Amino acid sequence: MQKMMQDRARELLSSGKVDRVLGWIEGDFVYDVTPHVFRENDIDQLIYHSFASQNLSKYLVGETKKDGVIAVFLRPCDSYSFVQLLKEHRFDREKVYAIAIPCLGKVDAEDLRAMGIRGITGVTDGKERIILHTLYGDVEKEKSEVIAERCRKCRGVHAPYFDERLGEELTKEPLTDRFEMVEKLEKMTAEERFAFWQDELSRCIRCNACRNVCPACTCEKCVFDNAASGIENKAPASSFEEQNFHIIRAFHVAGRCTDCGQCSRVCPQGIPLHLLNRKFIKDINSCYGEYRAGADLEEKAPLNRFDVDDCEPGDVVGKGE
Amino acid sequence: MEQNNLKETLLRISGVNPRKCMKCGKCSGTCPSYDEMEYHPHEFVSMVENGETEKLMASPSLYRCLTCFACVERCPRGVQPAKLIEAVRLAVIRQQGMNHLKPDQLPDMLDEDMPQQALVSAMRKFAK
Amino acid sequence: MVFSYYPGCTLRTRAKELDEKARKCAEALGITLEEIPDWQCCGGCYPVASDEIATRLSAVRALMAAKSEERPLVTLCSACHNVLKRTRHDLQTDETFRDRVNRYMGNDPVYAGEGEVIHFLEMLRDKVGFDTIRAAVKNPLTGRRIAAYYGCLLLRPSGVMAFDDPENPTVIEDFIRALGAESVAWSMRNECCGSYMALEDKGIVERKSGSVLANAKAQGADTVITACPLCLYNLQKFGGQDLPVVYFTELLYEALGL
Amino acid sequence: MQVNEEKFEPTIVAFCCNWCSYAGADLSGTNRLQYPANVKIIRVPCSCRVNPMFILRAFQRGADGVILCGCHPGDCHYTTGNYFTRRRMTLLFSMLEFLGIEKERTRLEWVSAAEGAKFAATMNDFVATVTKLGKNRRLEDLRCKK
Amino acid sequence: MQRIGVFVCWCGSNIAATVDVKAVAEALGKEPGVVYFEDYQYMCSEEGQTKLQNAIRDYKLTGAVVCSCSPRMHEATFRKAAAKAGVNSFMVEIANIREQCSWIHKNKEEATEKAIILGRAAIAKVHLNAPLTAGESPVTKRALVIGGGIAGIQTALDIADAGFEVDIVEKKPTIGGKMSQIDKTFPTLDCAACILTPKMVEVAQNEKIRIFSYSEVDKVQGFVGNFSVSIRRKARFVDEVKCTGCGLCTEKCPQKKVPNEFNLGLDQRRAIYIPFAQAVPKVATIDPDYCTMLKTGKCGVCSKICTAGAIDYKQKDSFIEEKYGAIVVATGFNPIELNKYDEFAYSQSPDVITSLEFERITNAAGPTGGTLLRPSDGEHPKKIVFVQCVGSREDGSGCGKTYCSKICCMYTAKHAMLTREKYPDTEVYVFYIDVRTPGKSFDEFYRRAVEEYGVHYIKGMVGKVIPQGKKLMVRASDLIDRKQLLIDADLVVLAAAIEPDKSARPLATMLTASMDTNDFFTEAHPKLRPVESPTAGIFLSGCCQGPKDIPETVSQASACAAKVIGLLCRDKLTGNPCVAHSDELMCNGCSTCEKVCPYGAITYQDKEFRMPDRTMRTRRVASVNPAVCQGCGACTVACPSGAMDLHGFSNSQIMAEVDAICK
Repeated sequence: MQKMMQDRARELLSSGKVDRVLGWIEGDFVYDVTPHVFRENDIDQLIYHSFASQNLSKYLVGETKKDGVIAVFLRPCDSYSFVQLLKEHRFDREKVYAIAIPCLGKVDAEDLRAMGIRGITGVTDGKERIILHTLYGDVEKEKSEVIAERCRKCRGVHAPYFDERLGEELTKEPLTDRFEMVEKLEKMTAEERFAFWQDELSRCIRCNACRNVCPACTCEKCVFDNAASGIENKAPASSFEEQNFHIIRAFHVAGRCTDCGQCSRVCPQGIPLHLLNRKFIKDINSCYGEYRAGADLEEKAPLNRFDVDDCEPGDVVGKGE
Repeated sequence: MEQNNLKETLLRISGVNPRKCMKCGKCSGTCPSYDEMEYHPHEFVSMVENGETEKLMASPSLYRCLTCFACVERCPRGVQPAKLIEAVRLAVIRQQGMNHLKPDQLPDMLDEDMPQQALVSAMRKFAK
Repeated sequence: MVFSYYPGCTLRTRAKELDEKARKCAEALGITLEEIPDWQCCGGCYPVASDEIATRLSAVRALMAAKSEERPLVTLCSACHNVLKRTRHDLQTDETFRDRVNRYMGNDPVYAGEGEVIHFLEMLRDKVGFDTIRAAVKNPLTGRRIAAYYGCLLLRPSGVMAFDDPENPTVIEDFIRALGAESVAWSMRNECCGSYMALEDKGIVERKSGSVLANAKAQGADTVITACPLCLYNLQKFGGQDLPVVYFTELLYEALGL
Repeated sequence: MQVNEEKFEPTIVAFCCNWCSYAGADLSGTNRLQYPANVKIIRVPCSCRVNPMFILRAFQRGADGVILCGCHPGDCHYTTGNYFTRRRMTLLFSMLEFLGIEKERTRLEWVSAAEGAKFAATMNDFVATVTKLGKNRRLEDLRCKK
Repeated sequence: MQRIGVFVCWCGSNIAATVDVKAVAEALGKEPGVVYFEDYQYMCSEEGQTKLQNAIRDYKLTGAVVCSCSPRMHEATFRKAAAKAGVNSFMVEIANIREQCSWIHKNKEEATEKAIILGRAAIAKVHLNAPLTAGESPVTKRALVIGGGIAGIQTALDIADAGFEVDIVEKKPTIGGKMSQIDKTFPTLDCAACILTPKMVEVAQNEKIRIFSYSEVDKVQGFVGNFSVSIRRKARFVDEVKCTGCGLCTEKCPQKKVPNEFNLGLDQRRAIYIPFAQAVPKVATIDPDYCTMLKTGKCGVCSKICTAGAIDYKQKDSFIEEKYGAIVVATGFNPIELNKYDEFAYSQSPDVITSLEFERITNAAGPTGGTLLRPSDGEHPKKIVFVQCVGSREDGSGCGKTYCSKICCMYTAKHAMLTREKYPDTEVYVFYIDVRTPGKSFDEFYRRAVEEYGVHYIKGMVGKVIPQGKKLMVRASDLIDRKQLLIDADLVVLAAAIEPDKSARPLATMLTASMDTNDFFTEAHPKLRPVESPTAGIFLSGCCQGPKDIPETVSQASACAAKVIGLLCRDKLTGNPCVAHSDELMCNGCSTCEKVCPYGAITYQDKEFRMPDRTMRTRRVASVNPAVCQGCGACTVACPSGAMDLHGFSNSQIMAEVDAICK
């Protein structure tokens, strides 16, 4: 796959069809992958394996401000963000060449470490299995055992939108119910829920990693950085302050969040921020019908439309208990 | 039973709100039993509302309603007079010894062609 | 097609023609009517007071029996039909009634009026189709002028019965035309015949049935058909007209050439 | 805990739309219909002007309950504003509950300009409900101290 | 830092009895930025306003807080006074300490404390207030009237008389509306055609008025003073200019079996037709549903005999784009369908008719030439029963209307009276629930029907109509005599409820004008602004707003015209300055705000921006048209970046109020 992508990228660059290629590059370690803009000279370094976790869509917001056309590789789940951004006019479609690629399932080094797999030097991706080469020898695993939580609950069956496809389209069924944890929380008492979130959110150090990685958080200037907004708040004044930030952030991306799970992936404190987004998704689905952000360019987002006989807040709030 | 309580019970078990009535008289205009009755469907509604239930309970009109539901169907305000008449009738026959039809009266009323349905319905309407 | 069937007590005794002919016609139309086991009398007349629970239980049992077969429950007698449909409706919409019934009967799981109740006529209209019947007619009743008598129980209350337009129904008229006869337009077809008054005040019944049949006669009917044994009895006995009144199934039986 | 408090007076913030609910509040005044002084009204042009940020801010600053009143669905002065409000608040209130903030502390009510009595009754009920819940203790210690 | 003055009003004893006004003034005087405070008996009085103005001058105030009655009462008063003294109106805020404080609380201590908090919130807001000035927009001096009935005609004539251009859009081939179908008008009994047709001619001849008949409004854009409307002119297959209205084609067309809608289907017309003799414009129209030529390509009779060469089978719908300053809705009413009222046997007997059908039967230009004859057999009815309130005043759960249709009592009295006058041997019964005749000479009219003409008015309702032989047996109650009646009538006339025309609902959506649950347009204020829609620039004329008789419709139509003229007279419109605005530097251009704006006030444009690194960049940003924006604020919450804010109710202002209350 990686080879196929390199070849195609080279072709596109040399033909002049695109000027740059957005892909992934390895750092010092195999699992230390970052997004990178390639040109003809460094295209050999383009990699694609299970550690290439980042959703590249968001980088288009910045990249398309430059001249020339950029090619981008999109897994199915990433392409939902791509469509959502396109729908919000966040980048110039003319300047992007979208290449759909199949997903290998994303693996986080943190998770592997927790399983006792250390010293990783390389990785070989199979369809169902994965071989991790380590300083202590190879470890072979079922993919489903090691992939990230967000991938275990993947709904990305096929890309909704692209210019061309590389590799075969995979057909994947969602593996488990993604609302399991939300439901579990809903069943708790208010006290327990509060304790849960106080415990989680009080760890927030306001590093803004969640905001930076989120493909829906692309505001020119975040409302929390804006003195005129009346809620400017750059550092955590208190843990409730954090709740405020995270609730507002979740509210701002409600109906726009593609449930890519990047927010939780990058959180250095391991706060399960995606649960906030999933709570909104769950409520939206149950109140206003199934909706998937980024599945369609035209459909109005649930918060931008209404039905005259929508439910009242009282009909929904309190259902969990 | 005290008047007010009785009225409340009648309204509760019938589910009728007599205040919805605008006194158009369509129920009585359509009632097939009108000429057989002393008090007519619209009067049941206003008399219950006015607390004149005793007069109604003593009236043979109670046993002249055919439960044909024409008044219910055609009422422009959704008042359902037939349900109120039934409620008043129940208030009477539920009292000790107040059955309107008694089993020993029956043999004289029957003929051999009469369907069970008539007998069963009448007993259900007029006796407890 | 197989349906559950609730005959009702009158059809077992005084209204045998209604029942027997219906079964035979159904058979001829490729329908099996499976009588539900151990049914009891529906009570004949629906108790409308909200606190009447016990009097509605036999209907609940019939509904539950049909539900366990997972087939629509077909009725033939207008009265049974009225009672069953209304019981079902109240189970579905009246929470207090539903709770009390289920507690009384010790139901687990709770029965909330699931399952379909249809009248034989609705079965002909919606499940068989009048076109099929028209095709099955061997002995068209050409030239006959038939008046459809609905009475009260099939139509009212319309919100619950959802049988047809309560003031301008067409199902029996369509049925008559499917048999090749002419349907008479008359508007006393949904007025009361006098009902259970037959027991204690025959005078009322004479006046009511009399005006019904007078209207049918004046509008040129040669036969009146009905689905209700009590209507049939009242009209025949007290209608005071030289006008035959028969069950609709008898007419169907004749037209199908059985 | 709450038993010890002699008389707990909750702080209630009420957002009222200018066209219906604020006028309804005025009407309950004109008719001298009483409701507790705990309720302080903030006038907004339409219920759809109320940003979730305002509600969070109120809780953050010490409010014990927040109520939002708008025109009845279908009667919005701006035709559709309250429909958006309804969706937003449905999601927000559900989220607050998800975070452990009792659902009784938030409320959305439709009060028309003619419903002075409903306004007063709603406020009486809301204040009673929040009083019963007690101080918004959950957030007290975490509140941003100014 | 603002220099704020605080003014606490006693409102006589209305406030002062429950709130310690002196304590409030003193407490607020200690708030930061407050440089002056005062309390006074009646702030709204001449004297009170002068106090405000003097303080502004003497203490160089930049803003003021008046603690008084509801801003809905006197906000405008104080703002105007402040402006006269040189402080921008929008620097004045009101703390409502009467309706929302002194009037609802009994405990003086509590009320005083609350008044102080409300005052603080207002002060906090004023600190963040900025002077606002309203934007201006030009006015297109032309009006559009939608609907060509008597309401539309009267409005159009009055506007044109004031010297403005008016276009009438009428979906039928002719203007005239329901009034053209009516025979006589109550209470004077002059013939409808005699008073209507001259007005129709006047419309046709007025140089300021254009009639687009057989046309519909297709699209509406823009805002008060600046609407642009697309009008669909349906193909009538006849050249309007060439057609002389001679009517030869309507006599020779071989397709004769078309139900004549003008006579409510009581007779038939041809496939090419002119609805009635006095039609305006008097131009033939081909009915494409029935024309043999259009359906099969074979016939062409009308084309052959038309000497003017006006027939054009190839005609297509065309569109006209026009600009208007004001739009008048005059879409009128229809009687409801009676198919759900078959206890009255409407669909079972041709002799059960609606009142409008009765009008046609008694109209000299109608299907019977004005002789009262039964539809079934053409005989004179000797006994007529009128039934009132059919479908009106119902509880709303069924198919009926909850409202009173208002006109039925009077027209039924008219029908009854005219019948008795022309045919004294005919017995007339009117069944009523109430007789409602408020109106000049109306009750006298109804009493005349009873006293002079001997119409039998019976309090009660008809329960069932039974066609039997040639008779209609009417079973009804007589509540006064406690009797059930059975009347052997020859004709039954049903006073069907009236409802707004079906075209009104989609039109309201196009106009963003609000409607009630019955599909009547809502007024900007039910008493004080009854002929305006809440949407600026949209005006209401006639039954589209509620049931009305002709005199009332004409008065409303003229009132509506006056409002339109008042608007068109102005060269510029001043808007509401409390509108949304977008901070272009923060705007993402994501289009979310546009999707929730009910007025289409937000558009997007690509703009060049100078970046911190001195490069130029083009970005898509939102811009709000202040003349269109009504200031609801829906967009401000939809905007994730907070770029969209609302003047006068900004995020920071509202949060300052929240802070002041929760402190």
